[in-house]
Amino acid sequence: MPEINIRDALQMGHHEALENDPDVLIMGEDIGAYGGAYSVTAGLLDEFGPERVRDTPISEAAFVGAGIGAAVGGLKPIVEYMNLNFALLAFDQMINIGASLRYMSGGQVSVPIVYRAPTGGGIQLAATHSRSYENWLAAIPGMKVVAPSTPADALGLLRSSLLDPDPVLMVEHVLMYQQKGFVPDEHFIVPIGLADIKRPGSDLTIVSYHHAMVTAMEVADKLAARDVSAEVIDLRTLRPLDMPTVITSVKKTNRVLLLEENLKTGGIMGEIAAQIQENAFDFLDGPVVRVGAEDVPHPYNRGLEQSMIPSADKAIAAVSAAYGI
Amino acid sequence: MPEINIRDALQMGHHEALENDPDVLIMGEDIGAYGGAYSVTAGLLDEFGPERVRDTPISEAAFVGAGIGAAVGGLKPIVEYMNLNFALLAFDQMINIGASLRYMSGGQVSVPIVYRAPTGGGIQLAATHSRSYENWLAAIPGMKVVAPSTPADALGLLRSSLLDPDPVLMVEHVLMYQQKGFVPDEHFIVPIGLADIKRPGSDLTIVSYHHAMVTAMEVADKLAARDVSAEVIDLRTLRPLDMPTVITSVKKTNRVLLLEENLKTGGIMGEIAAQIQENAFDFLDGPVVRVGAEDVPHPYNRGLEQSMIPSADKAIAAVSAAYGI
Amino acid sequence: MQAEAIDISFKTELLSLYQQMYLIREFEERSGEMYTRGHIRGFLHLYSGQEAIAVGAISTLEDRDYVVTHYRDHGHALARGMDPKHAMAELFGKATGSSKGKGGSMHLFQASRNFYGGHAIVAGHLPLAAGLALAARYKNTGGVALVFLGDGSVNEGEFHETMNLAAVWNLPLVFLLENNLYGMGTAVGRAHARGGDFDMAGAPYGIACAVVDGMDVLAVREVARAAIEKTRAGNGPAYIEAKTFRFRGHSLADPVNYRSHEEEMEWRKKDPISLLGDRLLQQDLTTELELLEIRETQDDVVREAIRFAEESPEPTEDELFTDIYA
Amino acid sequence: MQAEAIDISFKTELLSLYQQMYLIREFEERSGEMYTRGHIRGFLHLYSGQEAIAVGAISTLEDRDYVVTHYRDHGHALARGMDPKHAMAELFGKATGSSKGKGGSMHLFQASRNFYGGHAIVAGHLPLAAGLALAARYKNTGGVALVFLGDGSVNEGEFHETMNLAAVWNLPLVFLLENNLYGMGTAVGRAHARGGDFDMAGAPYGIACAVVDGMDVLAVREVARAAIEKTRAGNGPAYIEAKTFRFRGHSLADPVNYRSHEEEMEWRKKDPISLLGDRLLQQDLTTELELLEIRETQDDVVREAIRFAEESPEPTEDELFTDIYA
Ligand SMILES: Cc1ncc(C[n+]2csc(CCOP(=O)(O)OP(=O)(O)O)c2C)c(N)n1
Ligand SMILES: Cc1ncc(C[n+]2csc(CCOP(=O)(O)OP(=O)(O)O)c2C)c(N)n1
Ligand SMILES: [Mg+2]
Ligand SMILES: [Mg+2]
Repeated sequence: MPEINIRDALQMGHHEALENDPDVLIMGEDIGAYGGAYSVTAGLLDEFGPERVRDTPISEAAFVGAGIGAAVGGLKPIVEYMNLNFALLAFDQMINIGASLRYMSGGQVSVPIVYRAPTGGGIQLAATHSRSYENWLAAIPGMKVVAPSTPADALGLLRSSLLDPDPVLMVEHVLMYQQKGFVPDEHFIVPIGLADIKRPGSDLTIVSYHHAMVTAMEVADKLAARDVSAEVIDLRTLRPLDMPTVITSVKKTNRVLLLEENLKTGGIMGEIAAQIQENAFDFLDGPVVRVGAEDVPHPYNRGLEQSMIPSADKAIAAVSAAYGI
Repeated sequence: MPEINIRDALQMGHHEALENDPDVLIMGEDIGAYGGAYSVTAGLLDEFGPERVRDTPISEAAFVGAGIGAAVGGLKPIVEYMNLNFALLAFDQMINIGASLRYMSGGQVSVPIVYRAPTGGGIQLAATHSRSYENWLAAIPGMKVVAPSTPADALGLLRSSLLDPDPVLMVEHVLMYQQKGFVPDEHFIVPIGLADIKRPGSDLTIVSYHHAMVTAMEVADKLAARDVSAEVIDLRTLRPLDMPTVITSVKKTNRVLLLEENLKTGGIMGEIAAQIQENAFDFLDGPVVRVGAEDVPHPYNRGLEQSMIPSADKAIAAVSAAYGI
Repeated sequence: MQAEAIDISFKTELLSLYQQMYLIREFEERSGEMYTRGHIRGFLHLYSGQEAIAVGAISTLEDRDYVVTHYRDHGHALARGMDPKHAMAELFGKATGSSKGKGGSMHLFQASRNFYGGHAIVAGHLPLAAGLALAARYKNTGGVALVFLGDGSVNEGEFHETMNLAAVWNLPLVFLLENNLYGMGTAVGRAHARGGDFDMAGAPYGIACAVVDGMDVLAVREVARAAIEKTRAGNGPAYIEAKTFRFRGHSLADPVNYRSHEEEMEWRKKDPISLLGDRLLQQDLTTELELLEIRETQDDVVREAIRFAEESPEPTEDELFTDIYA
Repeated sequence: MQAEAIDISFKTELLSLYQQMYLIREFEERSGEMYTRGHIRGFLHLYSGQEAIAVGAISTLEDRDYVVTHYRDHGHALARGMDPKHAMAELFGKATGSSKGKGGSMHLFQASRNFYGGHAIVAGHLPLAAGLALAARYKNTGGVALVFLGDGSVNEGEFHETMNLAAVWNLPLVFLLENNLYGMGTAVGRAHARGGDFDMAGAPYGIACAVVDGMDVLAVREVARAAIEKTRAGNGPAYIEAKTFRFRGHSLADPVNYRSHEEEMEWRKKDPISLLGDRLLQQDLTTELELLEIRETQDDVVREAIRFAEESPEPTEDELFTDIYA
């Protein structure tokens, strides 16, 4: 297969799912006639019809909850949010119903649903449309959360999500749909819960995910120019976290940079920093370095927004300050 | 003043606010005729009437948003949730409107609202009613979050919240309304953003808040019996965090236990652990120890729920394992 | 012969309604005692007074149909056939409970009976029911979903969103509103725009309302049967408002200071169980003795359920960590 | 003399409506260009075609009244008196913008004109408007709140909750639904139960609906005036549905594949600006020349606004951290 982008990979994953499993259906705002706000579902309505590709009213709580109910009733729904920021309106559904039914029913009820949502800042949508909430949902027992940064991971994780008997949220960064990459021709999956060492190295471990992976790779490139060899780990899954891969790397490199685009305070990297120092304290040459977005609402202005989102240079400065490299 | 409990302190704070400021009004489900699910507002409807003590329909998004609008319009609303878990239904209002209007309007709009919410597990309400979300809201720029553990702090923080020109959320642990303590006779406030050293010590810093403070004190007592002197810091405010007080203590004791009742993974103590090791790495004798609830939905069964919530013994075991004390 | 046979089966049916309602009442009242004694904790919401609704409506369902309800759920669970032992054990938080003691009173489930909760967030369960209805239609099972809700839920946005979605998607879903005149301590008229008249609640979605006396199990059954037939036939969602009253407080923690003793007494006169009993007696379909026997049998059933719950083991500690993922 | 005076003030008023509508149209169309050229980014939703609604309704308000709207907000902001320079500068993200460049197109505010947004979460702004109405009533200012919403918002729960709350609390709040037949790419009939007929949306709350031709600024003004008078007099919330059409795509990112060219052309014929212009000409209240002058003046105003925006400075970097707390 030639290089394709993340949107194409996701579109392919949806197409194949609809084709292979009659119980798969897709629901969301403007996913049908409009083709999806980011065109992930383009063309599917025409091919599979309105029973399986369902445009919904602008009623997040209702259609997300209906997706959960459909999953309980034996279907395999993929529910697309137009933006993860709108998921706030259905948090109660996702948390108190979707993620809790199995436990509260003593194991009787399965909720095999896949939620998908574009998210992230960087395209000047301002405070109401740019936040990252994936770490909140990753804090909920009963949820799984995946966040691919390449087309192959997107397709492989979508396939795994569709096979999963529990609710899985896939977050897709709005800046990454055009991100290209190779996707194997033969069938493959990417297991949920497995991080990926996207670049091996020995002097510094960089842990990141999603669009921040682009910055992480840039950091690694720039550090390489200074003869610092960085290992870059793409978490890919935020729940369950693959801490063994992270800890193994940290024990090797003794230094670590955690990089995310979510606001630094309260982001997922605080949790990961805590776990790293819990499990590898004696291996650390200095404090775990965290770099995230500035703790402000996303501003509309481009310059301001860009200075809010972490840059490679800011990350490198933080690493240098902590480890003198 | 004799010892009073937290409920009484809060009731007093509401009463005084209604009396002193005609722009104060209280809104929430069953706060009037019923007197509030935890009786905080008992008696106020009779004294101040239905314009100022407003029972609302069960419409969290609408009455929270209306509270925000009333604040924008120059009033000083106190909005009570019957339970913080129901706030999920109004997260969009709190985050995208309440906490964001000032920024998105370039400073033109103030939202001087106080939200209050009972929260926490321990009374067998199961998964849908027992979770702690205060750390999520504490991750939102534009929000302030306070969490008193004594009657004096409850009254003092309520007064500060009412003086604050920005949205403040006060969380009240359901197990603490009967908690007694002395409240000064003379007028006082407790500033938002100031932690309190509830017990001085030299060998270990314990950082906690809310109902976990009860456990923290028990830990300190038990450690004292082993000749370990623990300093217990009550955060009192979750945003803005008073890290200087925490760091100063850690630099003195070189050991730290972070104790919360929220689920450990994704709780606020991960953030605090990250900040401690960022700012006091070289002072630490070992890893920052975090103890929180087990990462499961709250079970109904009492024994299971009790074994989920962190106990003093579990915390002591974790401290011993990390520091050999 | 034919006529006689029908009469007998009709009589059996009516007595079965009586029996179910009485079972629920006894279950509830004894649960209340168990709460007072500390065997049951958390929140306990009793269904006493509203029995005719769950029993009348659920009696018209088929096995393939789905039932979803709110936290005042014991009546619906029992009417749907949950073993009172498993229900009571759940209230006690025991390993033998319907949810192994993990859900408690507000979260009863029995997947094998297509009974999907027991939901404690007001109105949060409505979309779930719509999804089940969607599954039934998508899979062409011929099944429908019946969802119970309180008058308070109507004021939540999900009610509105779900009604609209069900109408747009033409789902086989019946909304059964149990208007017991109070949402916790708030009289319906103080929380709802039209003074607690909910008959127009479906108007924006073109969903007509059938108002029914919720104390009359036969009336409820009639109306529910019509609604279910209509929706099963593919005519989209239906909506019923049953007027009723909860005899007890909102939960066992409620001192019930917000309504008058007189109002309670007025409604007690309309007790759905005596109402049906009296009617059966008047029509000579039963005898005092037969009714007494039914009641005594159900007393035994509940006594047995309590004994079962008491004697059942607590869940083992490892249960804390099971049932989170498959 | 008296009659003449009235005529003149009436004429002035009508021409002012024309001028405002034209200003908005020109502002929108030039904004679209600025977006294409990359001066404006993020999402840009144009109001072209719907001008009669904002202009007609807001023209009936007093200073003490509140206005709240959704993300398609330029028209409302301008009609409420926001300086086009500050509006355009905000679209450009400049320091001189109404929100210092922090809010952008979807989040316009002008507190000094009681214009409280500009809100980008569909229906999220409705409770805010109810709260402002509450403040007005509580403080006895005699003010009302006017809230604009799209047809899509009706399907969100907040619409329902806010209508009910406003009715229960008898708030001076006017809901003005701009039914432009599409919510993004979804035709109203596909998202709404009664095929996009919203006249019953207030029925559950006892709120009647006044349906009005949203392309006719005078009709809108008439209906809005009546609604505002009613609600100002203490009769509780009012609700208007204005039928309209957006001439452009949902946002500048929308290829508009979901509706036909014919439909667009049909609606273009009802352009609210030409409609009013033609009527004024027919009634000899103006001349082609006078209208042309108005248009040219407004062209200048917009040109000037663009120049102002272009020449304005970017916000300084410290602005990232201001305006989060007081
Ligand atoms: C979203 C939400 N808000 C508030 C509550 C607290 N609460 C539980 S039951 C209840 C009253 C509901 O009344 P109604 O719907 O009439 O049902 P009833 O109890 O009368 O059967 C309230 C306010 C809740 N569980 N969920
Ligand atoms: C809660 C929420 N869901 C979805 C969106 C994405 N979205 C923005 S505008 C829009 C369509 C709204 O249509 P309508 O209310 O008819 O207003 P119009 O754009 O036609 O003026 C959608 C789906 C959003 N902003 N907020
Ligand atoms: Mg009720
Ligand atoms: Mg529209």
